[in-house]
Amino acid sequence: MATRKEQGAMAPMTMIQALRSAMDIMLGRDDDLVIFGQDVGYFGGVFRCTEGLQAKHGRHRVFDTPISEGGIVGAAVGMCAYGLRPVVEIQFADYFYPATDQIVSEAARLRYRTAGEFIAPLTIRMPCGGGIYGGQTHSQSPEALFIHVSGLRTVMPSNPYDAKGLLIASIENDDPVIFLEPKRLYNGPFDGHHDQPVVPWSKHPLGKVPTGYYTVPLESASVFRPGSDLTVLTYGTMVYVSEVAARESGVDAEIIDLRSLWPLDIDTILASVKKTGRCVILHEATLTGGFGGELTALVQEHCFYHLEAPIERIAGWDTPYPHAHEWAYFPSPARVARAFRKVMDE
Amino acid sequence: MATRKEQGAMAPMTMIQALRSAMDIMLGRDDDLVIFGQDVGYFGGVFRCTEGLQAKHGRHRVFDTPISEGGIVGAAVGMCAYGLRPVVEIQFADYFYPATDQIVSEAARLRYRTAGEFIAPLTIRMPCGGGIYGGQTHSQSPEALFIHVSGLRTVMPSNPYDAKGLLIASIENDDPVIFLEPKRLYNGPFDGHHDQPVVPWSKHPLGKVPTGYYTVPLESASVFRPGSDLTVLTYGTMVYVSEVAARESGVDAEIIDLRSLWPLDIDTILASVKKTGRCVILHEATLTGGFGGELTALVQEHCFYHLEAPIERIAGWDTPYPHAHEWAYFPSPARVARAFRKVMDE
Amino acid sequence: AGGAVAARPEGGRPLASPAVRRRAWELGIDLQAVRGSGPAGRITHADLDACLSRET
Amino acid sequence: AGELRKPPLDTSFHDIQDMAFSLIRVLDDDGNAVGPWADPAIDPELLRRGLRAMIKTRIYDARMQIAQRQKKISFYMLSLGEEAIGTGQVLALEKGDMCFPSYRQQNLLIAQDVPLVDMMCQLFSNDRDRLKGRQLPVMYSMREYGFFSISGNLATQFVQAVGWAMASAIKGDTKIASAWIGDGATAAADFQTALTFAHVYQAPVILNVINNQWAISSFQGIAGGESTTFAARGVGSGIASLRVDGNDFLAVHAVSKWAAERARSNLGPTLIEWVSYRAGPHSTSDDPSKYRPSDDWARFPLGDPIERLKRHLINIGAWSDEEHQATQKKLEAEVIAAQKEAESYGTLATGQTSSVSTMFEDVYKDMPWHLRRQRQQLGV
Amino acid sequence: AGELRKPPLDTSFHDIQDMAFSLIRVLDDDGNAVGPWADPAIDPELLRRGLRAMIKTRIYDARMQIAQRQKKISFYMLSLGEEAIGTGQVLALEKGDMCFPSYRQQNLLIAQDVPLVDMMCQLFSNDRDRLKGRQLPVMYSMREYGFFSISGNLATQFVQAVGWAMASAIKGDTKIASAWIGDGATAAADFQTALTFAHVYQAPVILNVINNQWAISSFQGIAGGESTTFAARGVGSGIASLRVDGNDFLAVHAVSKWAAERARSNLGPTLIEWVSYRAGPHSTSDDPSKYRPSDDWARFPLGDPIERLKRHLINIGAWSDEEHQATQKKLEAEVIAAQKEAESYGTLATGQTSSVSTMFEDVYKDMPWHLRRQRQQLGV
Ligand SMILES: Cc1ncc(C[n+]2csc(CCOP(=O)(O)OP(=O)(O)O)c2C)c(N)n1
Ligand SMILES: Cc1ncc(C[n+]2csc(CCOP(=O)(O)OP(=O)(O)O)c2C)c(N)n1
Ligand SMILES: [Mg+2]
Ligand SMILES: [Mg+2]
Ligand SMILES: [Mg+2]
Repeated sequence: MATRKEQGAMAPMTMIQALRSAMDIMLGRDDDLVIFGQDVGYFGGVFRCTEGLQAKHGRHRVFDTPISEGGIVGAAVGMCAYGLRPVVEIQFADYFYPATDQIVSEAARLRYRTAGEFIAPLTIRMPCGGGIYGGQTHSQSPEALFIHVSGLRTVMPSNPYDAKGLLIASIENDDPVIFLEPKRLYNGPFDGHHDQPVVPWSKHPLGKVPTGYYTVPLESASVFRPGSDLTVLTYGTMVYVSEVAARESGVDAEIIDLRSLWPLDIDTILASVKKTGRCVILHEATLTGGFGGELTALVQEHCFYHLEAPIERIAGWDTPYPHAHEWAYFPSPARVARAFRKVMDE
Repeated sequence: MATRKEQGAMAPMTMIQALRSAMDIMLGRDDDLVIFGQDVGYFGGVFRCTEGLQAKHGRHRVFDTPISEGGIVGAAVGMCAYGLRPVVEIQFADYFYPATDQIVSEAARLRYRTAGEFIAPLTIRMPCGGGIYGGQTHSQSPEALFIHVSGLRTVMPSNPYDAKGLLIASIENDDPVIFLEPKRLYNGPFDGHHDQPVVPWSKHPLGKVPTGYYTVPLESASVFRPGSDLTVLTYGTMVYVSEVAARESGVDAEIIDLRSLWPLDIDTILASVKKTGRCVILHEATLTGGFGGELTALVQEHCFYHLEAPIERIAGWDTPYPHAHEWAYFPSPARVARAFRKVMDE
Repeated sequence: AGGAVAARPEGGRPLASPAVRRRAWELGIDLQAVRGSGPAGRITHADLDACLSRET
Repeated sequence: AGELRKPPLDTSFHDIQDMAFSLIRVLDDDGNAVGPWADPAIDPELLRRGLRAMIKTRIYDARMQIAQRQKKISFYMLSLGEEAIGTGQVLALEKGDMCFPSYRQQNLLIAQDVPLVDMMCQLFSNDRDRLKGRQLPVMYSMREYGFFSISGNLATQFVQAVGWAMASAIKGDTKIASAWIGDGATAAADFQTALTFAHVYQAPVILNVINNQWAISSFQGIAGGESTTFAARGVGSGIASLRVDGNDFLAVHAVSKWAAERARSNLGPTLIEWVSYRAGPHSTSDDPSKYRPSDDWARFPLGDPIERLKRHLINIGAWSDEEHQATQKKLEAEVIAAQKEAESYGTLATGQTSSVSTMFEDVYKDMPWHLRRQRQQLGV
Repeated sequence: AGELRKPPLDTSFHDIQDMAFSLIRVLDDDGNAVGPWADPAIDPELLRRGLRAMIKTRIYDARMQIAQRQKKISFYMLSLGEEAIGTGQVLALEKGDMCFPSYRQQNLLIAQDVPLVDMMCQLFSNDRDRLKGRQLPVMYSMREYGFFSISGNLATQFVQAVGWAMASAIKGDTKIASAWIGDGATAAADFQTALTFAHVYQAPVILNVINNQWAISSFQGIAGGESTTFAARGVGSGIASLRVDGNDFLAVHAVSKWAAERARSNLGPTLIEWVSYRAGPHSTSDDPSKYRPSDDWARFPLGDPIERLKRHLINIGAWSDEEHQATQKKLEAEVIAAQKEAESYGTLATGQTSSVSTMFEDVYKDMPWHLRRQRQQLGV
């Protein structure tokens, strides 16, 4: 994907720094790249992901926008029609709703309805997920709503290395990409033990990131933890929650970090479930109608006769994200460990 | 639910007439009911569902709106806060997207975030589904997007009797209801044989509808066709497609018309699958991330050890609704029959 | 048969995980003829093992 | 006609606020061009070209409406009564500029002499439809003619046009965008969003609002045009805005040229409300007799754009009744010939569409496994 | 101050277009009330009440900000510098009217003497929080005080207010709605949608735009306020619109009264741009030193609303420095006492929240099977 030379030296980065580095590099490589969104220009984003980029690349390449998510995506689609490649930020995933029409009816459909005459190679970045006491409107994980829309790609990294590599791959990809950033992972690999000190990325192997250009291909999952007892299909923050649950439950879980949620890497999934015969699906988004349903359907369709136990879904409860009860809502290591044991006991 | 006297005499009705009758009756019974949407007032709606209601009930009860789906739902939420009970029409389900924020962040969340201090008992009617050569933007079935949103109810009738009873129940219900109307069924029970003459509702037993007040309870499915070979979970137009597929395949399918998509009648579903041991899920909406995934997950979770074959999903392909290839896109009786036989052969 | 084994309800279909079903099919065992020792009379891999050792 | 001033190109929206509440006209009741917006140097050949394009559009519309009744196409939308607007503007634009149309701007294409067969193949959803039968008839997309893909969801194109114009400015290009919307759709969110973005970034774009008095069954008042104007919406957003007789080809061309020059000189966006009348049904699915008097168009004070331009051309000696009739005949023959050819490639009724397997293409650039699998399942 | 006319209640938006580009002020630089908007008959007790409410709001804000730093609450938003606006307006409204606030209108509650303990329990997310810990701090909902639930998603409340007002009109009621939004959020779709609906249905609503110069890090120009005003947006939609010094309590009260009377007499909506300054950070998550000079507020020409009203009251002999100090002390004590009581019911840090099982309630009116099942799974 990239030569050793392009990749450059390794450096410790948080996920924020890794994302910034991806955008910085791509601004340098592609004159048609523009970056915009609320507070992303002068200020550098409320999560600081674009800090310094305007100063370095100029106000025509990196700029602030009015508070209109529909306008941000709509203008980006128009820029795509011109030939630019916009990377836009929705300040919180909870605020993408005003852009739904432009995302679903426009960005996702443009290539199809014009038989390729116009395309929409934009990347829409959105911090998602809870665990920061953000309440109902700073905590949502809306990936399922995008996955149901044909024409979109949905991606969610779980660590700085993937974040940078996947963001570069998303930017280079000619399809519209919804790039969801689990904000609870911005500064460290959070495993759900909210009462324990935060581990920074600098202490984690995946916090070492090439300073130059490289990609992590879309539609490729990673086997985050090999195991033989059961397969865990998950992504984002829940990767670390399932890792600690495996440790604490003693269940030898094979944890698959999907990374690209849709289109996804079906082969890695099926190979693992066929090996283990058991499957747990884990996401922070609300259960009903969530991506877990689709994953369950795919696994039972393709691995039916390998299954020794019902596929178990662990997810956020079917309520809005409750501010004070965040830790009862967030799928905890204990809840996940219980699910592992249940699936093993069947 | 309603006395004999309230129900009144039976009369043949199309689904359009049945829906109109429901609104007419509820305008009479509840002074706080208001009905509005694009072209619904003077003209009576592009599908004529509200024809005559403004003349009868007045311009303050039934009126036209600007072309702003967000405004329609937003104003309706405000009216709910005042104490009214709005029934609004989105001209085509494909056009709900500009109202997403008001539906998801407002209508669906209001009761929860205020602990019941404010509620949003509105009903949002939307014609949905294809089969009318409506192309990409007059054919969509977006139910999965609503089902993932906690706080919403999603309902889809398949015949005039249910349409009227469910609409009255939805209006009376204190939760926000997304009421999807399969427009291909407005005038008759279309079974997918588009090259055959259209059967009108007047020739169908479910086209006989009480002229007065009655309800069909939410969260209750109906066993549309009892059978012993396999269970079909479906709704809307696909009820008739699966019926004809059962006839043509010779498979004795038990067809469950879900009617209330979410929250749903889980008991009827599970009882049937436990009886037949096989399950086919059928919807017109695109497959990936569709409601079929959730249904699959529920069935495999609760009926795992009863299942003799993988659950089979038949759905719209994962493309936008293609105008000219409508009949290759629409799940056909032949495709469904093939799925029935496949599941029986496992 | 042991008293600990729950009987399948009269006329009920055999309960088994898909993996057990596949193995039974591969071994040519008719699940209808197997007593399940699992919860609610569910047939387990051990039941298939028992069945096999009885046959051989 | 002729009373209203022609402001300097670098006018501030502030100085022309009154013009949002008046009506720029060039053609007077006798068909003469008067006032500061009249261009004495205008080439009569341009006007003749405009007239021919309008006549051709009307013929095209009429025949396609019949084709729809004959079930050769599934759906159609006429531009009857509004032919001057797109025609006048597109003749004031340059190659490389990009229009973001709504579904009633077929004249943008016809005035550029797009081969009608190409357009019709889209309507017939046949094998030669460049859009592979994927779009409802009239939802053309023709990049090489500066015609962006039409969307069924109203108003989305308006803010996209602004984005395109921002892109042009970002790249230091001089191409401009032209956005199109109806009176009814101005109530949609993306209309106002477009105004906000156009104002904030001073995007080189012409923001066209066609006030043809009607949405579907609802009068422009329901969109907020009763006691104010649509041009006023532009003013409210700090955008220089004009209100113009849309049935006056000369006014359309002159004002479009002014706005295009402003945009091209980086003097910012212009919003133009074109006052016109939707003389036909909303679409072939509509029956206007249910909500308005049938002789409404006949009583519309701004008249018929074709008649008005014809009269003017005759006045200046650049046209005649005979030429009109001959042109009408010739264009009819041209449209009929095109239709015949297009139909030979198939119609909706004959089912000669693009291959079904194309249905799975272009969802993504490269077809992912799940679509390959679905294509296999369909067996195509 | 004092130059601008006071139009008749039944003014058309057209006749006051100029007022969208000027600034209504009542208090002059010396703290005297001048001009047609000054009400000579105003009860000084009302002004004293307003001053006390503003002081109390400022104290409340300061203490809650500290509580956030102490991690007793998770998040807080001050209204520093903007206290006059909600205070002045709510004192011009009547019982039964409904405000649809944004997150920076705590003064609407405090000016009505809502028990502070009630408000604080929401901030502390404790067991007595009426909203059961479900909402982020400051997202109050208090129906009996005419205070609609605050939403995290910007601008949604603006069109809801119009819907509420339409409902009041439909029912023949005389209650009116009051909608609140910031300069930044005017770029959101629901702002303009609200204007369109308010205009089309002539809804009895006051449409308040607080132009406090900043969204988060972006200046009002990014929202489209650079070369025009936010009041002009109302004019563009055919709504009578005024631009007012929001740090002038007397102007706020007078203009609010005028707009409320208009609405109550069914004379239609009024949009008011209140010019003010967000003196504090956007929220406790924000660091304004990153994007603006730290002495910006000190240089803001419209001054501090508390100082200005204080000076006026002293001028008219209805206040004194001593009374000010005593009031400050008394109110501080009151806030401290309330905080003490509220904290005794728990804070975020102590974890005395509502019972976890309430998490599954109120998603629907009656709990469906799937939520009952999830509650069981959680074991609560
Ligand atoms: C978002 C959305 N809502 C509703 C519709 C249905 N619809 C199609 S055209 C139309 C009327 C548009 O009127 P106007 O904007 O005045 O355009 P005109 O047809 O007069 O050219 C409506 C309501 C739609 N296409 N998209
Ligand atoms: C739809 C949406 N987009 C973005 C945000 C994030 N956000 C919260 S407040 C804010 C700035 C609002 O500024 P303004 O409207 O001027 O109000 P102020 O804070 O000045 O009172 C932003 C961008 C949001 N809450 N909702
Ligand atoms: Mg891309
Ligand atoms: Mg119109
Ligand atoms: Mg602000």
